[in-house]
Amino acid sequence: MAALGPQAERTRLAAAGARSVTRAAILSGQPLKDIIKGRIFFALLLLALGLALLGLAALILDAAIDGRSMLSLDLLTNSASRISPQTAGYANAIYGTILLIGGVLVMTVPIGVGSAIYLEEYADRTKWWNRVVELNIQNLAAVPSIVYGILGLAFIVRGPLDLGFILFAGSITLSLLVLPTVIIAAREAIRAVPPSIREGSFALGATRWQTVRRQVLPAAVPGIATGVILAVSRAAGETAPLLLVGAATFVTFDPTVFGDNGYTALPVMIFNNAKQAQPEFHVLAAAGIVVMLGVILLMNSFAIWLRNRYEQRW
Amino acid sequence: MAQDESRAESRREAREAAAGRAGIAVRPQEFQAHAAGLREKVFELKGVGVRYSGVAAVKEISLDVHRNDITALIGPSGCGKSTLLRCLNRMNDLIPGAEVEGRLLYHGEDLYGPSVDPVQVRKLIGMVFQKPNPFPKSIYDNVAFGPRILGNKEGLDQTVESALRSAALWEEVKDRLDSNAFGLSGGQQQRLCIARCIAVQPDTILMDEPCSALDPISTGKIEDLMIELKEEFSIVIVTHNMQQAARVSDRTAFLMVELDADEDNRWGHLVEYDETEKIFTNPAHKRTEDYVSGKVG
Amino acid sequence: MAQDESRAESRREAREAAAGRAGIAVRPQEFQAHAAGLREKVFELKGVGVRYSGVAAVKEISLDVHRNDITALIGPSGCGKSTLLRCLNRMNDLIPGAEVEGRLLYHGEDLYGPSVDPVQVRKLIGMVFQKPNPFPKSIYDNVAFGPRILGNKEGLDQTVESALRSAALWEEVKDRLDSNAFGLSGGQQQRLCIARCIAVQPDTILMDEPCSALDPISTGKIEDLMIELKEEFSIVIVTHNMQQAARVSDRTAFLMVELDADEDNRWGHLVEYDETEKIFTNPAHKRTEDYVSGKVG
Amino acid sequence: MEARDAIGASRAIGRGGGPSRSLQAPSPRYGEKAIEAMLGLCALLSVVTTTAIVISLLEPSIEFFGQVSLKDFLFGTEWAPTFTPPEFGVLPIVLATMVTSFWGLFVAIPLGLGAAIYLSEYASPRARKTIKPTLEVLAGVPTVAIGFFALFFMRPLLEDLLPFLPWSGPQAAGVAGLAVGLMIVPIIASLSEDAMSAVPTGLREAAYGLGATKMRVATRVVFPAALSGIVASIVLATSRAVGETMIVLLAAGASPNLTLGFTESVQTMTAFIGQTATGDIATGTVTYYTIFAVGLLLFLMTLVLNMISIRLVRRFHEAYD
Amino acid sequence: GDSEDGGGGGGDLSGTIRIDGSSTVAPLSEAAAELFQEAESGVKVTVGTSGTGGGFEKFCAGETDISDASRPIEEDEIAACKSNGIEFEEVQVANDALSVVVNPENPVECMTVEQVSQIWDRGSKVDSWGDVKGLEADVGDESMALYGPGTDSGTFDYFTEAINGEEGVTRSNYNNIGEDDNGVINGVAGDQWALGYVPYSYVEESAGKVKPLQIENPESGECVAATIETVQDGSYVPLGRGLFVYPSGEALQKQEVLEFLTFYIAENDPITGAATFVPMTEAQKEASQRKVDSLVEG
Ligand SMILES: Nc1ncnc2c1ncn2[C@@H]1O[C@H](COP(=O)(O)OP(=O)(O)OP(=O)(O)O)[C@@H](O)[C@H]1O
Ligand SMILES: Nc1ncnc2c1ncn2[C@@H]1O[C@H](COP(=O)(O)OP(=O)(O)OP(=O)(O)O)[C@@H](O)[C@H]1O
Ligand SMILES: [Mg+2]
Ligand SMILES: [Mg+2]
Repeated sequence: MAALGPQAERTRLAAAGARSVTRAAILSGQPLKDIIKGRIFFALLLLALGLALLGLAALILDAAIDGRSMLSLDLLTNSASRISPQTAGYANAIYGTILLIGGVLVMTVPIGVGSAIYLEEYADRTKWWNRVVELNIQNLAAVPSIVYGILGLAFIVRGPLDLGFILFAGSITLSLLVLPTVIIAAREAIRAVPPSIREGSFALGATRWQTVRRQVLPAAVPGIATGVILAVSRAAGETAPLLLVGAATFVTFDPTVFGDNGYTALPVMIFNNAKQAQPEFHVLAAAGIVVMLGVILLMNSFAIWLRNRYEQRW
Repeated sequence: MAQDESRAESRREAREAAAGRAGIAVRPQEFQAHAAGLREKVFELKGVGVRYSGVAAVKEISLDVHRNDITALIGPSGCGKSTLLRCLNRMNDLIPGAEVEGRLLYHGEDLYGPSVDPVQVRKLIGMVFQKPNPFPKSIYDNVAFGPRILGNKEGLDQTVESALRSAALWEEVKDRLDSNAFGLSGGQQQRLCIARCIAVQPDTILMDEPCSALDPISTGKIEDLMIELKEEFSIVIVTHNMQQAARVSDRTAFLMVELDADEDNRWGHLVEYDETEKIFTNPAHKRTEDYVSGKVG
Repeated sequence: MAQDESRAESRREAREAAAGRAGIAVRPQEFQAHAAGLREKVFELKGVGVRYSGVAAVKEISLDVHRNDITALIGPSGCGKSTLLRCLNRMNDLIPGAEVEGRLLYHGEDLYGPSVDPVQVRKLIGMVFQKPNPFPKSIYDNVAFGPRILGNKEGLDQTVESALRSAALWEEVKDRLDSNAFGLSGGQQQRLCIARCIAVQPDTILMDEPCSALDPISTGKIEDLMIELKEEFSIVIVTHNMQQAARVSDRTAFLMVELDADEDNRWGHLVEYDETEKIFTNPAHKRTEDYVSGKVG
Repeated sequence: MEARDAIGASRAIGRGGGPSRSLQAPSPRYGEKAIEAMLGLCALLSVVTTTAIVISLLEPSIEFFGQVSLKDFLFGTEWAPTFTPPEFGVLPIVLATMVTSFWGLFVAIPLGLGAAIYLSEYASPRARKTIKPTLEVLAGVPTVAIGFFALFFMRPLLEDLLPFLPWSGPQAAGVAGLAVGLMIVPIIASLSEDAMSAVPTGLREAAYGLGATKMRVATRVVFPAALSGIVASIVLATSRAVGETMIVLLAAGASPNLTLGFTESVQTMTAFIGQTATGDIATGTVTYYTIFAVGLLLFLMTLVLNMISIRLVRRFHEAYD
Repeated sequence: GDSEDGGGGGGDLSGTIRIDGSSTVAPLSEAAAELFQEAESGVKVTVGTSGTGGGFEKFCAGETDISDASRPIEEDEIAACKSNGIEFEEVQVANDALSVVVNPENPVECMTVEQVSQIWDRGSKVDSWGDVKGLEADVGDESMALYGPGTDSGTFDYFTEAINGEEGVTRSNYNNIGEDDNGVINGVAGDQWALGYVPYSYVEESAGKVKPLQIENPESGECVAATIETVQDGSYVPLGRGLFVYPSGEALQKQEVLEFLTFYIAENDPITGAATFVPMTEAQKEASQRKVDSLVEG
């Protein structure tokens, strides 16, 4: 050490100085204020999330507790009953909801995906009409469901289509209601397919439709399916527009799609039961909510499973 | 190497067989005379320019691409190499707002003529991209995609096998043709993309920085492959790697960014186009020399 | 140049003032003796390795980075240059599943020691990324971001100006400090990112392929800037451009991908680390020579 | 030369199908055009829907405004279309809609954004993968269920928690609003999370690289950069809140009071429509047409909201790309 | 099992019967439908609740067979039916009563129509018990919260007409409960000094949560509580009323509809019992059956 010249000595000193500064700096940690702020912020975030989840949990629990005395399989197999609400069930309403939703699927999937494909793959965005269509879809997604009910009443049940108060009219109304959501979700799924896949296909001499049909769509299916299920589960829970397009409340047989002898749906029945004077019906309504939540949860879980199972990571 | 040669040989034989009639002589290697004037031209570009939404990206490019050559496009980032390459098989048609000007002949025919069908063009002129972009399907389906959409469903297995052999990938994947292409390494994926391209039997292959995402070993394999493939196809390759251009290409075009006086507009233009050796050892322009010697860029 | 020197001078003075206590001698330029053994070390890496979700990306890297040097990391794509660089300011902490092993000393202090705060580390060790990543804010706010979060709100205008001057950007933007940073060209954006980094007065700057997205003119400007900045900072730069490494760096580390027997695993390791001139003219290893001469990669 | 021609021929035959180097399309591809037309028609259906909505609202509304002046409708402060004599001042129900939406947003914005920031910046990928869909389930809960939950669970709970408020009656604008908030939390959380996740990692890294803490990165970099998406999510949630029927019908009541009170019973626009359209009102009366006039106003309100949001999103967006 | 009374269908009928209209009457029609279907499993009966107005709209368009109504059909609706050639008859199917309810803790037991009207009339200034003139019990001057059902309901129309003299005439500043009449019960149950009005059945089912007030009969001057007897014998005035269904002449040509209505009238006691309404008297039943028969004859 002693052999070191003065220059080297100065270098060593400087290094030691820098080191001590650094040491202090990296060990000192952040100012306490920052740490506290960060902790509080994090706690608030957790609180926000927790409250939101708590709301969901409370909702489910509340319904389950209120309806617990009626929670049994009978709920799924028995018909509505005015005489003995204790043994009443939602069989026909569930069946009606299934038919309604089936109709929604049959209509929204091709039309929604078709629209999404058109907008994403074909439409030239420099053309004003395509922009109008896009804008229009965004607007429709925000239109209140009750307004769709009015539309359904004026245009589908009566007016131009004049279908009458049949289940199919309800299906169409709900389809129109969720179509914008389905289109938006499908567009997102299609957009998530990287352009390189399209380029690869075009470069092999595939036409546009071949590219869409063989590459883009298969890759977008999980995303589309998820979007569709989430949209459809919203349709399944809608009450207000169905009231307007004439879902009857007391039906003791399984409805048909085109039959003009009335139909009902699960949320409509729940609503109706809850309004009754007799407390037995209130229990029935709570039990119905549990059934409804079960259906929604099932559909959502399926969507999530689909997403996690088939999601393509690019 | 001996093995490679015999592989190439067998491939050539396969082609001869496919040619169908024995009377046609398949051109032996030796005839690839380098007398430029006489050589068959695949592309002739005359004052080609491209605009994106009205803004010029490249301007006034004139050059000829010869058959069974590897032609390299080099130049700094943003000089329009990819843009130019994508004109050659009308991939630019897919970009809204892209316009091509000038004349671009393909085997003497105007590639942008009114009766030309871009889909047909892309069948003849294949393309390999910078990032390997296999389809999210099995290896087999990736290669079979092209033949299938062309409606050539007969002898598909054979087509797939010979395409994979040509791309020097067969040995590595023959036991797992049904597994997903995403399970392959980057280099394998890129060779798969080349196989996919070969399977539609194009006339010309365009490659846009095919090795830039790959490790040196994969890169080496693909370079070897290119040299093999040029017996059969004409190849245009974009690369940012000058060593690569020097290693594989026959002719090299050097593009550069031009700025106008107030630096508001910039576009790519062709500085020099010549035999690769000339470009790298004795370029005609100072800017080329600066670039290839690493002084800029 | 005289102007530049005086600018550098004044900056140095500012730092000396900032050093706070007069007792610490700030090393003058002349002392940058190249006697490696004696030079002050900024980083000392001893058998550093990184794993992503258990899979090794780089292994067993040992090297020393010296003060006021530009140290270049070169190597083929995927060899772990970025990974290694991101260890140096604990950016890897942000990637879930990333683990660092080995010893990594910064000014003699264990950078991964239990009481070290990564946030604090990143204040001292700035970083510039491959793609210019200005915030979607005004030019001024971009540069002021760092000082603001550090709570240094006094003399902000001055800090911003001097940072922009240091990044050789002041003249170009002084009239539009309030306009959005996205309106700048790529090269200007990258210099803005450098200015933003300088504004927090780091000790060391890490740069990950800072020019790969830029045109040659912008690249030239940033290279000049780096050489200027090294008077004040230590710089570690990753580049895929060997010419760039040769032009700007003092020392160069060459990393390479290693494959295990069955090609299933690959990781980066350090082949050679030496003075830049040595690496490029007379490397000790064959693989380095192949790489720098363009035989592979 | 001969040799070359021969090769050309060989390739032509080798390729098998059609004339070899022809650049013309082998067929006119009518199928492609037909498909494009069909897809275009699908997209057009949405325009038809809008037109139908406008017509079905406009026709009876014109009838309505033949009997009630636009001025009385828009600026009247008393809403009693079923009373004798009737009053058609729409302000009370518009205000009620705003009040319930306000309370909805009051809970949903902090909860939704908090959850979104947590999910995008703090949660591990695995946590995000389970929590986000769970939240989305909340978006699918039938609103009837939420309505009853508000009426029978939240209302008593809130009275216990906030006994100093002037509670009266089972229905309260504020409670209904909070329940609406519960419904729209997932919309804000999920869409804002999408927007924040879409912020390029580069920006985050830049901020971390400058020594920013996680909170600063979230609040100073990610949040502002995702603002357009966040605003969009909030506006969509607002139109859902404005358009929500069952919750307010059950939990806010049907008293068209012109009030801002938290505990007061109010009637919103949707509640009016939902109730009156299924009530005992004879069709063809002015009262009946009122439903459509209110529907039209509601439609226009959500339309304006949405247009504003699209504007905002576009403005912000231009700055980032 | 009561099919012998209903005309001896013996379960061999088939077809569908569509009923729609008032949600007040719906429970009755539902109970009738359910009991009828037990006997005639081949017949599908559906009951909708589009409201009286909505029900008549469909009915007069020929879309339903029977319309439930909690108020008599209006001129416009009659005209609509006429123009579509729909013949109909008003058939009473039950008695109903409205109850004015207060909290069980409230000492008041009886009110006069004038007092109720004082509280509920248009522009009423009553907002505490002290404002109500002539109450027999001393209730001090506690402030009075008011609850009433949705203004689109038959209950509202009936109450305002009976108490304030004209349909729709009422004060407007009260808690309008809207869709669910249980809201009135819960509101009054939760506030010692609240007052509201609801259909009788909601009081019946409320299990003592609220107390129905007696109403002083304007003629006899006696306080009358709402019971089956008082409603049936007409002493619970003016808040007793009949509930009606409107069958169409065309529908009555169908055997199953005729059988159903006959069943509805004959089995009135169990039906009204299930729906907690007041059953018809024998005389009322006969009158109803006569109307049905006359419509069948045309
Ligand atoms: N789709 C596009 N729309 C608008 N401008 C574009 C588009 N594609 C490229 N450009 C512009 O055209 C110019 C040339 O781009 P191009 O991608 O062809 O460069 P390049 O030489 O391939 O660069 P690199 O080496 O980075 O790939 C650039 O200025 C680029 O910004
Ligand atoms: N976040 C990550 N998770 C998992 N693996 C990663 C991650 N980032 C990098 N890797 C892997 O680590 C290895 C080294 O990657 P790195 O980005 O450091 O290479 P590089 O030398 O910077 O390459 P390039 O020149 O392409 O930037 C690669 O195999 C890469 O796939
Ligand atoms: Mg490119
Ligand atoms: Mg890297």
